[in-house]
Amino acid sequence: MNRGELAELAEATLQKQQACRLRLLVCCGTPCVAAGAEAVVAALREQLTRLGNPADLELVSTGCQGPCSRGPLLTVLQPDQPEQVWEKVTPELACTILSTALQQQQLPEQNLLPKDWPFFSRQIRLVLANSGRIDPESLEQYIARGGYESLAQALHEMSPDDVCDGVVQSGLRGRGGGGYSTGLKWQLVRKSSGGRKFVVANGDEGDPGAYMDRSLMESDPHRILEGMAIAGYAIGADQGYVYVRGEYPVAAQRLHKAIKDAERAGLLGSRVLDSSFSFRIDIRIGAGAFVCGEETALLASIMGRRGQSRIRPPYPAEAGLWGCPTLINNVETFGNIPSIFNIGPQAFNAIGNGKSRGTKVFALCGEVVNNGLIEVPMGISLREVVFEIGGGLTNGMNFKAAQTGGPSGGCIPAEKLDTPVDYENLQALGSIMGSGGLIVMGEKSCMVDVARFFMEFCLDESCGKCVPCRTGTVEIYRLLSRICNGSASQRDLQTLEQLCQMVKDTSLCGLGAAAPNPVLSTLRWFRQEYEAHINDRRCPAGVCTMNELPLHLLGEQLLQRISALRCDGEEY
Amino acid sequence: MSGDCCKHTELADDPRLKLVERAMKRLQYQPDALIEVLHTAQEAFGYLSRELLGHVAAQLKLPESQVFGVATFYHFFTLRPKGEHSCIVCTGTACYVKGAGEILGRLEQAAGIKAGQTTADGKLSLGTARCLGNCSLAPMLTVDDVVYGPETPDSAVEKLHGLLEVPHEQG
Amino acid sequence: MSKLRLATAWLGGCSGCHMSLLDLGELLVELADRIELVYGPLVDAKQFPEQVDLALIEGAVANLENLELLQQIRRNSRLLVSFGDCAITGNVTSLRNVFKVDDLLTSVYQAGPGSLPRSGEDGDVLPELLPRVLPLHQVVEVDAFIPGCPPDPERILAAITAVLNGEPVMLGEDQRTFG
Amino acid sequence: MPAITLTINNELFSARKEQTILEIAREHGVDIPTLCHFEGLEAMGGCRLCLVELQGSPRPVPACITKAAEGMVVTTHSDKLIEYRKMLVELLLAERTHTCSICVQNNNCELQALAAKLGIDHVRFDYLHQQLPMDASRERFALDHNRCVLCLRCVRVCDAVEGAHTWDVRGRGSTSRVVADLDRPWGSSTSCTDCGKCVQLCPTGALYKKGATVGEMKKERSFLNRILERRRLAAQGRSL
Repeated sequence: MNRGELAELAEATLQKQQACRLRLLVCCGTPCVAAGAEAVVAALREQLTRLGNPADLELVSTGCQGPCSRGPLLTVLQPDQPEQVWEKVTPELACTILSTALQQQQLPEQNLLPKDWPFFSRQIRLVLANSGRIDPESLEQYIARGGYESLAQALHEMSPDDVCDGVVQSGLRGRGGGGYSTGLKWQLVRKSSGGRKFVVANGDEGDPGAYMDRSLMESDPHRILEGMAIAGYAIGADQGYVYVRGEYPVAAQRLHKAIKDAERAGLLGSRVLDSSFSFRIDIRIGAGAFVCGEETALLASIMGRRGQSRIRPPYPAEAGLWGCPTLINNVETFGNIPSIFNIGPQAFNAIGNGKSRGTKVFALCGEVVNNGLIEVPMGISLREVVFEIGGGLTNGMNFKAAQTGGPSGGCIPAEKLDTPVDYENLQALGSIMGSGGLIVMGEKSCMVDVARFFMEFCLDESCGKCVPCRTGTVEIYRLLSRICNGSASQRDLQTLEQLCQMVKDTSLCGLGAAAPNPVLSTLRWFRQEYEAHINDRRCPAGVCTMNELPLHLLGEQLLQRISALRCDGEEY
Repeated sequence: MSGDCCKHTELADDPRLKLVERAMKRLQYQPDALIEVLHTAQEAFGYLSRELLGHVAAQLKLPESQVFGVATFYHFFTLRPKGEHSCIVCTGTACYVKGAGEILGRLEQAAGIKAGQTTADGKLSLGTARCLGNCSLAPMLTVDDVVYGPETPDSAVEKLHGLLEVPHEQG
Repeated sequence: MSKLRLATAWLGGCSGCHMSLLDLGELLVELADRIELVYGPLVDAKQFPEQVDLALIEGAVANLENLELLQQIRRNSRLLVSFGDCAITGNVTSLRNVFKVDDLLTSVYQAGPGSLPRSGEDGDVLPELLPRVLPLHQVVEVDAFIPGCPPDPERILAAITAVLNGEPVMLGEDQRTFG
Repeated sequence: MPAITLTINNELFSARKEQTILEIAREHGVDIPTLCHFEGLEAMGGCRLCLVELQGSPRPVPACITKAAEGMVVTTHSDKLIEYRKMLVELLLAERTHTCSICVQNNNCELQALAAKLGIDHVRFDYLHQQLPMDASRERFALDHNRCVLCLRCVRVCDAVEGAHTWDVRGRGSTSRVVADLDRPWGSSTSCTDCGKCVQLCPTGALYKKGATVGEMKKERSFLNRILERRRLAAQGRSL
């Protein structure tokens, strides 16, 4: 395929879509499927078959449309009419919608989401522009929405340096959590000397409570491939790897198909879009290790080894896969790239706050009414996210904290709800942007127990190479357990703080260094809860049970816990 | 090398080994392909036995201890046969906030095993997962890879009972 | 000048630290001018006295009796010193921590060559074992530590001398080793 | 080899560019504690005891790996570093069962000596008391996991010097454990050459020679020193 053919295909597909008098988009993201989306699709398919599958009626199984807790979702598109979205759709409702639409009658209002619903209207969708709008397995539909046009533009109109400069100008920063300037990283790898270079997309989304990357890979796989190909052109690489978390088999399948389709269409492989640029992408499946989100551990894992971090420098930009310069970005970062060149770096840069430009995808979950996947401009306030987009807390609960950044992040208290959400402001609050998990907690959550929950995660996910992370996390967990069961002293609290500081300062990689963050941030904003456990032997949230002689039993429980953490029954 | 792999006649005759062999061949016996090969092997056999690991080590010309180290580093790989059915409770943050702990406790009680274990009759493996990425369904679980949520302790136990009562053939 | 009121106690340990104390030999005679031994296995005192200046506690906290005595000692002593490795680390006494108490009692008194204490008496004969053996500082505040299994007499002397001189107990590098 | 100057503890030193901070410090008699490090083996940076403060660096860096650079300002001993090192060794003492009094390596143990040197007279963390096995199936040597500090000197020397790669690590995090081959008893290992290098490099009583009395339990490293020295120099691009 050359550039002209790409444009033709886009035009043709688009015309076909516009000629439809009715387009039915059924969300087939996992939550909607769990809620019964497949029955909805089957019912609609049956009815269409009965009608003789007219060419001007289209049924599309899309990726995630967003408000996941309200599935199954059905979006209806009719020419010259605003789009309409129904929630909690049953097969019957879907069929009624279809038949009334065909008879050009008033569509049913039952379960119809309001037109100006803040969940949709407050979002800016760049990365998620196609999510929920296209069939993730259809290359044509991606192309019809301008897909691969950015790649074509880069290959035919720009030099690799221009591309790097464009990314710098856009102000894009790493969406995996680090927040390093993506453009500068690209320039660094571009300048690195070395025979071969590699592009790696990190899709090992390990944060508990985050599923942006999974959703993106499942809903719009070509976007990631396109972003990677642009990166490959910019840095001078001919090979890329997508590292997909093992828990996401659907994402891997979709990416696999997307790669095959793109190769067949000449959008990947040798001589991409009839240029001299060649780029291949392979998938690597993770095998269940959070630490592989750390870039040096990720590289070790791609090379078939234990996913253990190593000391930097040398940075992967100088010596990564097999010692060659390697660019590693999160899949969401790559997902931003086509948008940057679609709307132009300046326009991208115009969105955002301070040094944080563009948008960020969040998985808004926990005790919030509207659970789901959202994309918001950087700098939006937490209050807007939780109370307007999220619709407030479930069951009229009071807001207690929002947890961002997963096990490396922290909890933001109610008094900081008006803080703009961006890299710098979250860091100033002792949390991090992280990959985008945003868990809302109400008064029923005990913050000491929350810290303990994350520490249990960290001690299980530590790779074991360095002492502070391997053993420090275990001892922090024990101290927290002791506070939770009411057997801790003030001195334990002091030891906890010292230990956290030490683990933060001395751990080998980012995982260990960030492991104490949930403790430090809850200590900072919710110290009174720690004090209540210690001084009054009372859990204000009513979560923890105070124990009489627990200290002596702690060790045993802990070791049982550690061996029980593995889901495969292996014992150590 | 080839002599080593045929020591275990049982394994050598196993038709499932062909799938593993094919994967290794496709990956050109690159030592770097170890994790890919282990994925294929586990898919084919359900778990990674010592013999199987030894065979892979020999074929990829890797030290046995290194193969063992990789296989035990990743939580995805298991060195023991799994139960006929599996129930995985998600313990990600959203599920935790919404009460996954209670659900897990009730399931452990109902099944008579701890998370990470398989019942004595080999019917059920109960496990936990760090986050299955279905946070909007929190608290959620999977039963034989089908996603369910949001769950209550009662509804979860009900699913477990339903699973264990299904006759063999239909399970 | 009033004498330093010294108490020693023997919790879950082998009494080796006390033997090492006796190994001070004739130095003990010299110390006797400045020290009054008010409690311990070497003196005939039934109750732990009040207003003790220095308590050297050997052994780990292994049972309820140890626990109660230690708490009493802490209440009545100005300086409490963990005396020897068992008191500081749990040492040999804590090697049972990998077993459950019930299994332990079964294997010692029933499965092994020993015999079970007669019923009715077991409560008196055998104080209830704690689920885990603990070093002293995990139970009460400890002011100083004299490591060693047993600590050399020189270490003990250094510690006592420091207290007599009103200085903090700080052993040198060669006197700090465990084992 | 280009020469550079750097400041360590307020003193100016000149050094070669490829040297690590640790090498330079030791050459000049500045004592930085280490445990996993062993001259001639590839540095791992796992024990974190050699962390030093580097002007301009937000976090301490490991001296064993960090290469010296012109104008570097290094502090090897500050109150914070000393406290961190103490805590790290305390964590190691608490992690497994290092009961010195009944250890074959008593008085000849690097961990024990480090603890004494750092002024550790008690451990403020909970002892984990993990129940780990011993492996005495090999004729001449034995392995006691309870004494292991996971410094991985054994793994590294077996792979890089002996070329056998008998040892590796199973599991991860606090469940990590050194294994021979496919976690078989060491005695039935088919790759082990019985060379004993791992035993001699082990800093604690985890790997030891059977049959020797406690008094004879000094590690014998002289036969290894030449090999490791050659490797060390080779790594620096020089030859003997």
